[in-house]
Amino acid sequence: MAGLGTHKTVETAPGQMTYLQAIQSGLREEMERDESVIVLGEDVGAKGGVFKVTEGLQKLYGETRVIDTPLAESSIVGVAIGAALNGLRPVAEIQFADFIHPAFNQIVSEAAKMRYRSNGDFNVPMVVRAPFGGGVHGALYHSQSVEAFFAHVPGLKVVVPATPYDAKGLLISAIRDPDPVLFFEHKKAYRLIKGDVPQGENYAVPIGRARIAREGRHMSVFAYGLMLHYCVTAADQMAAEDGYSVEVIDLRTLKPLDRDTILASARKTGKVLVVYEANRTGAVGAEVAAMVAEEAFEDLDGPVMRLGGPDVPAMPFSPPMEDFFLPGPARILAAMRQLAAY
Amino acid sequence: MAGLGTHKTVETAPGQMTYLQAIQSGLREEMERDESVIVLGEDVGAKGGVFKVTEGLQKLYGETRVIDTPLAESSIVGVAIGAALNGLRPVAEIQFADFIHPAFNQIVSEAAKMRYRSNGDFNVPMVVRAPFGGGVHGALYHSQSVEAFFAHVPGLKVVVPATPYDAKGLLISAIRDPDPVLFFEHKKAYRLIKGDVPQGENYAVPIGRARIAREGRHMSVFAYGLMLHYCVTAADQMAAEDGYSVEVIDLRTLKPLDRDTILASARKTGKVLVVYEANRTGAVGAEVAAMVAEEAFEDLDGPVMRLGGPDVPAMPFSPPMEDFFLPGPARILAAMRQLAAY
Amino acid sequence: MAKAGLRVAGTEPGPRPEDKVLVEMYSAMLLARMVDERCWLLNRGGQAPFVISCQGQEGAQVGSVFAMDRERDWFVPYYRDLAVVLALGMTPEDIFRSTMGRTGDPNSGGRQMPSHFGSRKLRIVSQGSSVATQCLHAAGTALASKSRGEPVDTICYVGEGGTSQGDFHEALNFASVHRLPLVMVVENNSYAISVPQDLQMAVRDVAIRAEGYGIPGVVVDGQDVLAVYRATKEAADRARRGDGPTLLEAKTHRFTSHSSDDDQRAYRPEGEIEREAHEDALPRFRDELLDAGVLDADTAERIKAKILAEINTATEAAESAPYPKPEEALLNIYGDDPPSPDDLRGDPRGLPSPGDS
Amino acid sequence: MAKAGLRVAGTEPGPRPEDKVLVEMYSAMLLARMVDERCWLLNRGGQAPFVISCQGQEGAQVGSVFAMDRERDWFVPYYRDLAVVLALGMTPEDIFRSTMGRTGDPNSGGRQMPSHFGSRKLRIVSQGSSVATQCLHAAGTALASKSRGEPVDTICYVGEGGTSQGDFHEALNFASVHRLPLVMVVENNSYAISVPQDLQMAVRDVAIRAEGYGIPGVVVDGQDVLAVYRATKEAADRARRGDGPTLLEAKTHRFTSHSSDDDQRAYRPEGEIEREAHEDALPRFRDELLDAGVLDADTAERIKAKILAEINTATEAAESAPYPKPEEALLNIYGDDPPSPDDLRGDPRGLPSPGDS
Ligand SMILES: Cc1ncc(C[n+]2csc(CCOP(=O)(O)OP(=O)(O)O)c2C)c(N)n1
Ligand SMILES: Cc1ncc(C[n+]2csc(CCOP(=O)(O)OP(=O)(O)O)c2C)c(N)n1
Ligand SMILES: [Mg+2]
Ligand SMILES: [Mg+2]
Repeated sequence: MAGLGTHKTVETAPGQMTYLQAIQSGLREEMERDESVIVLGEDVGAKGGVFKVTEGLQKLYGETRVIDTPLAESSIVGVAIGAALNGLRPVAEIQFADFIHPAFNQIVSEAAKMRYRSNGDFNVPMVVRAPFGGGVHGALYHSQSVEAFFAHVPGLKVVVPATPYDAKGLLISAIRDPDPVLFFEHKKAYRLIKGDVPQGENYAVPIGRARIAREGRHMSVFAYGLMLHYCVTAADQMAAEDGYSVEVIDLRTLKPLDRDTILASARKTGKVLVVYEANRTGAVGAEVAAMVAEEAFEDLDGPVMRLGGPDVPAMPFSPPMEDFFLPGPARILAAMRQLAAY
Repeated sequence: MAGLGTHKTVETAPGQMTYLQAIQSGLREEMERDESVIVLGEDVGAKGGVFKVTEGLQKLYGETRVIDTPLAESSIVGVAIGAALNGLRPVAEIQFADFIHPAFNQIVSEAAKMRYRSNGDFNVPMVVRAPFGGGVHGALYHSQSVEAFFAHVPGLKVVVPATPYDAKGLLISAIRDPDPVLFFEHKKAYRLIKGDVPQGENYAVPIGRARIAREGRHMSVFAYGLMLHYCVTAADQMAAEDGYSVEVIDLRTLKPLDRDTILASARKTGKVLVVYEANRTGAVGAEVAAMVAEEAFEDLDGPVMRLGGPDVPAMPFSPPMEDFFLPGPARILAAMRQLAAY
Repeated sequence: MAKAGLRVAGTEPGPRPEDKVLVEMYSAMLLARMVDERCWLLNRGGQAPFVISCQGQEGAQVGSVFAMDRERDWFVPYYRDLAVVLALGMTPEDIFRSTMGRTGDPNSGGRQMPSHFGSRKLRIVSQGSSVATQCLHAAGTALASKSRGEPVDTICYVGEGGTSQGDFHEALNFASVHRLPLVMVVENNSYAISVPQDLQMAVRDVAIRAEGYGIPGVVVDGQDVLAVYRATKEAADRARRGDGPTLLEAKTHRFTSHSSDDDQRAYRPEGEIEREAHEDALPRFRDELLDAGVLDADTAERIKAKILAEINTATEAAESAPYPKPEEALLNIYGDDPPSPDDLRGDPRGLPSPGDS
Repeated sequence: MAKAGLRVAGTEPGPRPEDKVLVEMYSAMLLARMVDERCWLLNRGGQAPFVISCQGQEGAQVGSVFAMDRERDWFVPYYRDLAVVLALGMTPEDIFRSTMGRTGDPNSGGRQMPSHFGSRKLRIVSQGSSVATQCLHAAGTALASKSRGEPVDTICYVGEGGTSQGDFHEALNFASVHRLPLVMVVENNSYAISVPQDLQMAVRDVAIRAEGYGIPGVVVDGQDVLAVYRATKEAADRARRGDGPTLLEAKTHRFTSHSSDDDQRAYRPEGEIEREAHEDALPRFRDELLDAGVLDADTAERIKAKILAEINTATEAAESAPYPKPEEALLNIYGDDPPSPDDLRGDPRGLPSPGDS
């Protein structure tokens, strides 16, 4: 998979980091700051992870804190849960989000319900990191967007950063969070997306707050991950070519959703488009649309539109079919224009 | 759990069956008709299942066709997939829907994607049956509604019958279906719900079609499973007390949703309420609401309302908390009145 | 370092608790039996919708838990382990409150079904219902103890049916690769609800799987309390020394149906229940102590009377305890700024709460 | 009936294929090696974004597949098993079309990454990427064959890393309880991407786990083609007789990095790669056949030349094959009335399709 797992050195301007570097620095700083933070997963040690996110950590913190696990996701998460119950703050890596499913029972039945079922006696301060998303020729099992499965589960938090700044700040918040957080990193963003990150500064971005990525007046577009960038591109073009002002909201946290920010923007513009890469039906975008249709109905002056990945099992390998699956700026622009014309 | 797993003999009028009896008769008839149909799961043989759904089948069809499996859901589904690839039509039982998660990877990564990934060369004619839903003092792990996880997955079909007639007819369709079907049976309905089922007649109810359970003019209410019955009760009361005409639609199939029936009813009444027992956020009800808000927007004259289970990890054991969780007729009626008053 | 492979334990001599402790162990077993019997009464009386029993397995449970450091070690029991949690300090009243879903249930505040044990104070990891998931949590608590260099073990309990789950395998594999201080106890009562052992596995002794993980496997007569004590002590000491996990299989019996929802007469072979009833660890241990002069008939009687009185008081206290309030269902979902009821209700505009279904 | 427990196989004499077949086996190994090498060329040339290799493991693959009934049995390979599928009848052109995501890829029509094999015609069960899930499918195909009383085996392949998954355990347990006609082959190349065997399991021979399921476990030198053939034949015959599954571990080597996305020099110990290179089943088998007079140098040369010519033609044909059309992404989701593109598009109102990202 071109760029998938291969380590290219990337140029970044001073003060800038790639999305990948930002995650690395957040992880390193938290391990430095708090020795109860450990990292475990497949190939995270000697190899530094297939995407090199954990590169160098084992040298720095040893094999007790950076553990190459056996090839078994249920054990990665299940052991992390037990370790979290006994004083550690595990950051578990699932090599690809597509392979989180063997751990589904441990995440959904155990981690998510531990605090509730023990009436607050136990909690699970654990982060599960996983690269998700397509556009890297990863085919059916290295391209999936699985966030909707977890955003339905009370007791979990689900975070998807789009920018390097948020990637670092949200990871730091996730590690300090007293409850299980699923942290999905867009694998195409790792080296593609660069941005300002205050050097040598340890900062936290709060979980549960969306961000206005681009102010606008006539339409609200909600997105996250790689799609957020495509939406901004399309919005700029819409402004330039149609003189139409689109507000783009980076959801950042999918569980819990930032209801106030979402509804405020929807009420302000009256037109809503939700863009995502996951299979269209039953995704998080459906919840955003339903929330708007229920609570901002009075202010809507157009149908609540969704542009998602098609309802096919997953993103195919062959380039034409992969492109067919993945929404891109032109297609997003077309959707914006269609809604604007309403 | 009162009634959970305990076998009460139930009175039914001639021509009537309980929901449970209807499932039993559909299963038996298909096993009789097609010897490639097998049943496998925990306690399905000698004991006849904890709810007695498979009672007597092992005596009739032997241990080769009715298999008591080891206690491992991933193997129940994974073995069923392999058997389906090699000419059998397995009906796998998951003892409680809450325990389907260890098999999540086999269902979502394997069964759902087999036809697609092999470009149509292989398919998986398998049914996974599981009792779901609350109200039987089953507490956190014997009350869950998990349908949303699977309704998001292309390649799967998800069926939830509400009536004995549909339970039998839809199970027969599911067993004959060339693709994997998740068949969720409401455990509180097993002995509570009775209805007409043509004696000794083998009939199929098509997957993918909703049913108008109660005609109405002023509001559309979408539901499935046990909630369907509560909605009809509330709708009757609404008619009697408020002279207000509510249409109640039994969705019956959650994947694929019956878009035509849903949109037709929404356009007709202009007011939509979706009622379900699953955790409110990110459930199938969100998809129904989003679909309506996107495709029937012009005809709406009120917000698209949802009444779901609260976003707490699962249904508690203690009766007051269990009642708090489960929507009931009075609460549904209140929601209808609130929407009607809009 | 420990030798991998299967051994049958119990016959050889070994450490034996002092007399005082032996009597404590007997009392713990009797207490568990009598509390369990009371739960069935509550069930028949309609005050408890569900009961799942420890009866028949008290010997394996008490013998193993007394071999651990009850002040420091971590305990990961499953729903059968009433005798384990009582031996660790849960009270009959705790159990009855939980059985009737009343306030003050220390396990779950009335949220979980009975016998889903948990207590941070007692280092008993909270259990859900999903069989065998706890095996991985136990590897995790052991990993944390080891990473801090503490001389603390974790002991985990699972049924022989639970050994079929992938999580059981993954737990033993992870624990053995990292030589974790873990004692994995399989309470083999030869049934998983109705499924007999020969449909659960193709081996007679599941402990033989230890060899596949390069760790010691031990089979012990679970009805022989002291044999279980010795075998567990040996495994616990080995773990504390840093020599890694042990798979310990205790052969035991399930005297009751799987639960109050099951009727085992439907699937148990003719005469088996009666045969097994003769292998009850409770009278067997009592007679051992009487023969050894560690216990005399009067003391035995006094112990029983004292327990009965305690159980009666506890039952009344629990019966008169209130149910949790409906809205308590909204608490303890997240730790930080708990979401307001309004966020959590099925409907955000504050419909009347249910209670009518 | 078969004895459970571990055995080291290969040294003892046993059935040996006739000369003609031996040459076929050698050709199959050479074909796999040369097709694999060509895939790497395509990768470097930018025509193939991803390659994952069989190099080093051809002996274990060809030795085992030739011991099966290639006309009747079921085959459940994983992504390393290029030599298995070529031996079963896939062609170099099939492989190259799949490697470049072109139409006519028989495995997935260009949907899956290369080396995700599948063919109903050849009874090769379609593979996804999720490691070890196939072990359960193999138990399922074996169950179906047995339930119809057919004399048909299933052979399943998995890496030693895959043995850590719960599904591996559940598959062996299910297959042993039901005495299914299954041969479970572990290709142990001692690495799972970068993770060495000692971090994957605490045992030297994973085949030792067989005893924990009451089935035979066999360790064989995977670089010794005929030893693999004999060990597999014995297991296959046993399965066909109704005596149940066998766990067969073939010790082998991974000559390349895990895949084209990996660089094993980062984690392999000094000199290990070079040492392993001397244990190549391909020249070893060729020399055996030369010594035995089964093969002569000229024939060997002719075979090689013939394969090279075939590979060149196949490469050209595949390179000139078109990509699938974008809309083909919408086909083969369900069998009955395939949903219309309109239902399936990201947006139901038929926006322009993407292709711009
Ligand atoms: C994952 C999962 N599957 C199924 C069940 C239903 N169930 C509860 S207990 C049980 C049998 C357990 O048998 P065993 O492990 O031998 O323990 P025992 O009850 O005999 O002590 C089953 C099947 C469950 N709780 N969890
Ligand atoms: C469930 C799952 N987890 C992780 C991965 C990523 N992955 C692909 S191959 C591999 C290593 C497999 O090692 P092994 O089983 O020994 O087979 P080998 O590649 O050595 O032949 C990993 C971790 C995956 N494909 N599936
Ligand atoms: Mg048991
Ligand atoms: Mg390997």
